Amino acid sequence: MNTFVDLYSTTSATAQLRRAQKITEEENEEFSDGSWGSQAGFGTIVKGGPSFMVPNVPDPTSFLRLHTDDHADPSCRIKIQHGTTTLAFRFQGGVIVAVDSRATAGSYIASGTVKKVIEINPYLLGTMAGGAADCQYWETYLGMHCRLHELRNRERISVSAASKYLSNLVYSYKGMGLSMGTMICGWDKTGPAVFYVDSDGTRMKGDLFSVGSGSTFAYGVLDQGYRWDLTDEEAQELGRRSIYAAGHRDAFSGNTCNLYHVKENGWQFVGNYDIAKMHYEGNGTGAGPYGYEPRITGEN
Amino acid sequence: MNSSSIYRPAGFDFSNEIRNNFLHEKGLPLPGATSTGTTIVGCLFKDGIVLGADTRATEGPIVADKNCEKIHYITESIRCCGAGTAADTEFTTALISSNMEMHALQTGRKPRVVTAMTMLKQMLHRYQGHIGAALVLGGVDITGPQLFTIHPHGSTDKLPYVTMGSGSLAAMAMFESSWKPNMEREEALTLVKAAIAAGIFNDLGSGSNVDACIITATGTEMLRNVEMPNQRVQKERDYKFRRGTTAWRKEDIRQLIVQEHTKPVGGDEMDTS
Amino acid sequence: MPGSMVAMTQPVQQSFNPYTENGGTILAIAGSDFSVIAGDTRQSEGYSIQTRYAPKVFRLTDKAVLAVNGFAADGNMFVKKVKQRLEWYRHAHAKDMPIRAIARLIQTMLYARRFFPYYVYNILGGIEEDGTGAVYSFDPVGSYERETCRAAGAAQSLVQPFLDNQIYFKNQTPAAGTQFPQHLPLTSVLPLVIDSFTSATERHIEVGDGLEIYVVVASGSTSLQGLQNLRGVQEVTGTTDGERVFVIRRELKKD
Amino acid sequence: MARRYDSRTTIFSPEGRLYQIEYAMEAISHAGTVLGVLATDGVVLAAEKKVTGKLLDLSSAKDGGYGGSGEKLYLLNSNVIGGVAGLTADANSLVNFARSAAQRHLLTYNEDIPVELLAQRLCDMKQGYTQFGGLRPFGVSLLYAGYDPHYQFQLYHSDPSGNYSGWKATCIGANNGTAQSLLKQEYKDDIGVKEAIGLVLRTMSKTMDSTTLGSEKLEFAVLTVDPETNKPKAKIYRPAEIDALLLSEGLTKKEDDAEMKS
Amino acid sequence: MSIMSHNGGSVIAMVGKDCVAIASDLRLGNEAMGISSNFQRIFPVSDRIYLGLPGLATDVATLREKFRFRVNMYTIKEEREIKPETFAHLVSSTLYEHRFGPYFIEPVMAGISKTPTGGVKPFIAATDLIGCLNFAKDFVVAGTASDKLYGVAEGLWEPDLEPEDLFETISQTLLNAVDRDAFSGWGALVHVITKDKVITRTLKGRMD
Amino acid sequence: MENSFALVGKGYLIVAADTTAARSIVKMKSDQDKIKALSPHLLMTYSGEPGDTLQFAEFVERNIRLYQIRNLYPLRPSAAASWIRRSLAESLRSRHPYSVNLLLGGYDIASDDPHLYWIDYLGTLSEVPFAAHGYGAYFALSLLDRYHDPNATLEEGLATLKRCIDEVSKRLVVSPDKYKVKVVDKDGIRDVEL
Repeated sequence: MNTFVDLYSTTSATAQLRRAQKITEEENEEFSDGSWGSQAGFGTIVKGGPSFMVPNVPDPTSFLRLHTDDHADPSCRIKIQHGTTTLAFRFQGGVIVAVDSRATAGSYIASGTVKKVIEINPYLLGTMAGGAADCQYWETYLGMHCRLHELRNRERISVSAASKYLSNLVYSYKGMGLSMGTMICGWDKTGPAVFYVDSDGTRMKGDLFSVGSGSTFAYGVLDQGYRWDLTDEEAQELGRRSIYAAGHRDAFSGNTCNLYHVKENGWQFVGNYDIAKMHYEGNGTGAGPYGYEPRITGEN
Repeated sequence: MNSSSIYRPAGFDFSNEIRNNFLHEKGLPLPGATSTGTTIVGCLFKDGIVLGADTRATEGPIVADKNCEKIHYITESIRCCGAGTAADTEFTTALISSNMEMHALQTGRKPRVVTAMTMLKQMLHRYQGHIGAALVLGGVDITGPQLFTIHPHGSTDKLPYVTMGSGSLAAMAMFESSWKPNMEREEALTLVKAAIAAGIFNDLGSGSNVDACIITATGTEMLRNVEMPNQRVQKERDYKFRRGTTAWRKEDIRQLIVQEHTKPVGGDEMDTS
Repeated sequence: MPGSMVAMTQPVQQSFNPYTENGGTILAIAGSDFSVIAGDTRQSEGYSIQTRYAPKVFRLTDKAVLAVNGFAADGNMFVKKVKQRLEWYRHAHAKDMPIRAIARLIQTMLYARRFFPYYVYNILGGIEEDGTGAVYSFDPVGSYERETCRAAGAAQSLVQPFLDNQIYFKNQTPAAGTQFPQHLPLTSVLPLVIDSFTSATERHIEVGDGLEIYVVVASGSTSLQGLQNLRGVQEVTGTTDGERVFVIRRELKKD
Repeated sequence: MARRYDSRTTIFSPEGRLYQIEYAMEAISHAGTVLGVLATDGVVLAAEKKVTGKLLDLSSAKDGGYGGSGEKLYLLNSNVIGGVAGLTADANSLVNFARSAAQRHLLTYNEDIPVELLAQRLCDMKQGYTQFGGLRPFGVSLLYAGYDPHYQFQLYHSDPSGNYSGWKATCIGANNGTAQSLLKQEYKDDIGVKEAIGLVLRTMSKTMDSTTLGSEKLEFAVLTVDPETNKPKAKIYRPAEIDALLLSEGLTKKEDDAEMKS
Repeated sequence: MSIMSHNGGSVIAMVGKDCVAIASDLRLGNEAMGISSNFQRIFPVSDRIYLGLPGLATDVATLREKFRFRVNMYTIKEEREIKPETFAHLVSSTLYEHRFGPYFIEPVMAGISKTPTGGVKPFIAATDLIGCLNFAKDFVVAGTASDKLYGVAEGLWEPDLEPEDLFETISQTLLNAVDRDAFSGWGALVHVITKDKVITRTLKGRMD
Repeated sequence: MENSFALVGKGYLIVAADTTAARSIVKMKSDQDKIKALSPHLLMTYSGEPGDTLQFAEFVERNIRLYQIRNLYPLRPSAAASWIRRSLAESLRSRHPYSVNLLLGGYDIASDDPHLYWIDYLGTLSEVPFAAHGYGAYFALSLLDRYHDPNATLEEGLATLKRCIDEVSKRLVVSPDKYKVKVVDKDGIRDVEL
């Protein structure tokens, strides 16, 4: 009876997963040829996509939620790291991408050195908010496909197409518990572009986005300073300062800011800035500290 | 202002309970208290009673106190080991100790162990297990050596050898294999020490040192830290910092020795910082 | 109607719980040309000790050591599978998989179980192809990062801030005109590792019994000196040329 | 005739007087003098002790407590010093009440009680004892020397009826008439603490029954504001400090007294 | 999210040679959002006793006022300063009164008392939220970063530290522990209490 | 979605609150004044559970007024804040706790400076240079960290406030459109149009 219902139900989670896996095509993890470590470089790609093992329970999604969701139940065992501030905006000089570097599990700061900008290829950047593994894995996977696109079509993939590909990938797992909120940033024939993609399936083109628990704080500073005709320095400063603002006020964001600038000839890593240092000393150009108290007391 | 006076009536104050339930309904889980995972034991021997306890207090998986005292004073010849919620064992035994003293003064006699046992079980029963104290009560009175266990709901047992707490099974294994009637004092002490050690090493909720207490008709001997099998080894290096390592922004030094000695009272004394 | 049929035929499963927590703690520290990977050997469940000696740190190759912590059954299975994949790689390529490749392999293996995760926290330590010490840390579903030092497991929150202070010199101002070293020598790292574990044993009930410290040293490293004379050291290198792996065993408190 | 209206405080006499209160005030006028002077930067209080005797054990007052001998001058709160004249036992009760009232204010408002409010609290209570049946009025007058941010330094006086009033300089207890007229002559509006101390001591020396002025007869206190913390600083002098002060003011006791003591 | 971490905050106290130190962070949060970076949670009880109150901020204020009231009443009635040991029991019994509706505070106290011989005796203690006293000889901790503090303090603490060395040790312990805790931080304050003075320093900590 | 902001400047204090009275999905009123003048130099914004807000604000207003009548001078801002905090903390222990968030700002005549207190429904009190309640706080606090200056003139202070209001209008899903703004300084309280 069970299987009968599953077979014809359009909403059961297993059925959904089955459909998702049809897109990427099923493959036995253990004994695929790719597992031997050599498939002339093709690995799992030849077969279309990765596969996932699913627990043999009626509702794998709630199973997963039961064991991994630390918002509902702080005592659950598998703590998936949350909390972040990421932002990206377009301006006349390209795209600025700025992120913090904190990962928290409950109240514990699991890491202060997370790379939340994923360098998909020399022309594309993806940011990381939500499940760290989801972003890392799928954006790496996206990078692979961007390269395949280049090889097949003899031209770079557009930001729009790359983001659409990612969106389709994660949308096929909708409701399964993936958690991802990312900005795909790059420069293509149309100029600088920023796309917001998340695990709900949303995909939006825009000028300015911020994602993560600290995004509201970042918006507060970002909106006030944003103009299309910012100079490169002003834009970088704005990105840095917005991440600082979020790192300061939001408990789940902080540690350092990683700043990238996407220009016509690809992205460029601008620098890594300690938020504590920015609080007391600012950006180091003598423009004054970012922190409220050091700023008003003139203390260094 | 009643609630603020230092001379308020005795007993529990439930004023926060409504508030805490309100907060709980808002979805905030309420925190736990320090508990003593604990191994506590008591055993009868020829001349009296030996009580034993480990000295670890835990808050979840963290050791909150490495050398706490779990053998509480009731009267000179009655002592009580406590397991469970640490504050409850502490305050329950203190209250009964005080009542026993009053009882002794009123009757003019040395109080009996059963009296303490009855007081404890009545009190714990009244609170229906909400006072989380699991106790081993032992002592010597006019009727001879007496040994009881009292459970959090108020039930009691009278046995020649008893164990309680998370390490009770480990400790009981020692008693079951080695206890015999009419042991000598040293024999009994060794057995109690072995039972506590079994709890310390095999139960994660128990640890550190062994406390023991020997009560006979002639007197009570409290053997605090009679065995210390878990002293920390010497660290590999020292961790003293160079002075000036920590950066600070402001300093304020309050001299306590001043020429004119004024003692501000009342006032906003706690405000200075 | 199909809904009600499901309800009838399908008993509501309250919770299928194939996981448990087995305590213990692991840590790894990378030096300039060595890497130290350590774990205690206690395996517990609730308040009982299942065994006083259950290794959590495993030699994968001569340049890679993997420490696993969390649910012991998952951990053991996972290590077995990683070793299998490395073996296959050796057969196909006639060489050991480089550590950065092992790291990516572990990611994909963990992520393949995204919807039925291994409840394991992995730390991979070893020597990179360029001869530098490396530490990779993973979450249960495969996000990973290369770091200099990392603690995981039951006492991670006790040990990690201590290492932040002693390895990264966090919150310390150097004396005027001096600088803190980028990498500590092995002789400084080992005492820190031992003290981390004795401290964690003092305050965390699930840590104790024994300590296993694996040291992976790049070929020709000066760190080798002094290592051989250490108490309780044993060499477990598999090949004769290249990196060397040592294990140091110490006792921890057993209460 | 008057007798019929004496026994109950709540009953007026045909002349419209409350005899018990008047008797209470009479009792106070025999008590040791308490004198207070308000200066621009502080308030000074001094009091005459009546009870002296070689056998009285004052050892606890020497270095315990808040200074002084704990007989006439009390710290009511960190910003108020009280001086009492009248029945010591009644005074103790009032002092306790004042201290509790001040602490209650601190608890509720997280600030030191304003001086006038403290005087009011006490007067509310004192008045109650003049109206309700079966009660006897407190046989105590008080001087309150205090500081609060509303009116800075203040000096109040309250009597058994529950009246209170603010003063620049005043005196209660024995010889208060003499003292008040002396103060009236010598008080200047811009007087500083230094001068006020001199004025208080001089006035005391003239009004006190005994010819000598020394720590065994005198209690002394000054309330100022600490320039550093900007918080009120109440200082009740210890016996040795009083003697030192008298010496520096040139008002010390005669040589032969000192010799006798040594 | 536990109610104990609603506002965040941590306190630690350590014993040195003839001195004690007590330190806390300065963050007041509303869950993840920081509200104030100057929230005092350590209060002087007398010249030589300091009390730290980590936990729910409303109870910090309520208990602070309550303890100030009770200590002042004690001082007035007894005409002497309260001893650290006595104060610890005052704290303990006040909290236990609320056994079945506790204040969400885990107090930490530090002080020194004079011995009859004229020497000084360092004293530290902590209680859980229902008043179970813990008289440690080395250090006590409480708050959202308590497990981190336990780990670092266990590693760094050494016996018989002079006041200036104790300052370094307690500061390093606190700063590194709160840097790994999302709900503590935003600056820190240290009091070192010695025989003749109290040194209070505001640390330059991370502000994120 | 109620929002309130306040900031301290040189010798003045600005308080702003939205003017929407909402019930379920309906906007009942759009010119509700949610700032109470408690004394000649004391302002309080209140937001939270409808009903509780007004009841509590009036309770506070009457009690502060009573104190002033009894003692001739009004409570200082710090004392008023402590009293209000205590009232909230005690109400939390009753069967029907007030669920009200407050910003209390006043000009202290005795010490000649403005003070601002952030108070939440639990009875948490903190003195701050600027504050906000409601979802708007998530945007405004970082903005104020960046732009607030305690030595700014009133005009500059109002400009900073305007930035907050604009930002919240821009980003918050359901954002109020109108705000009541009041200023208190040594001369007392007055309304200001932005």
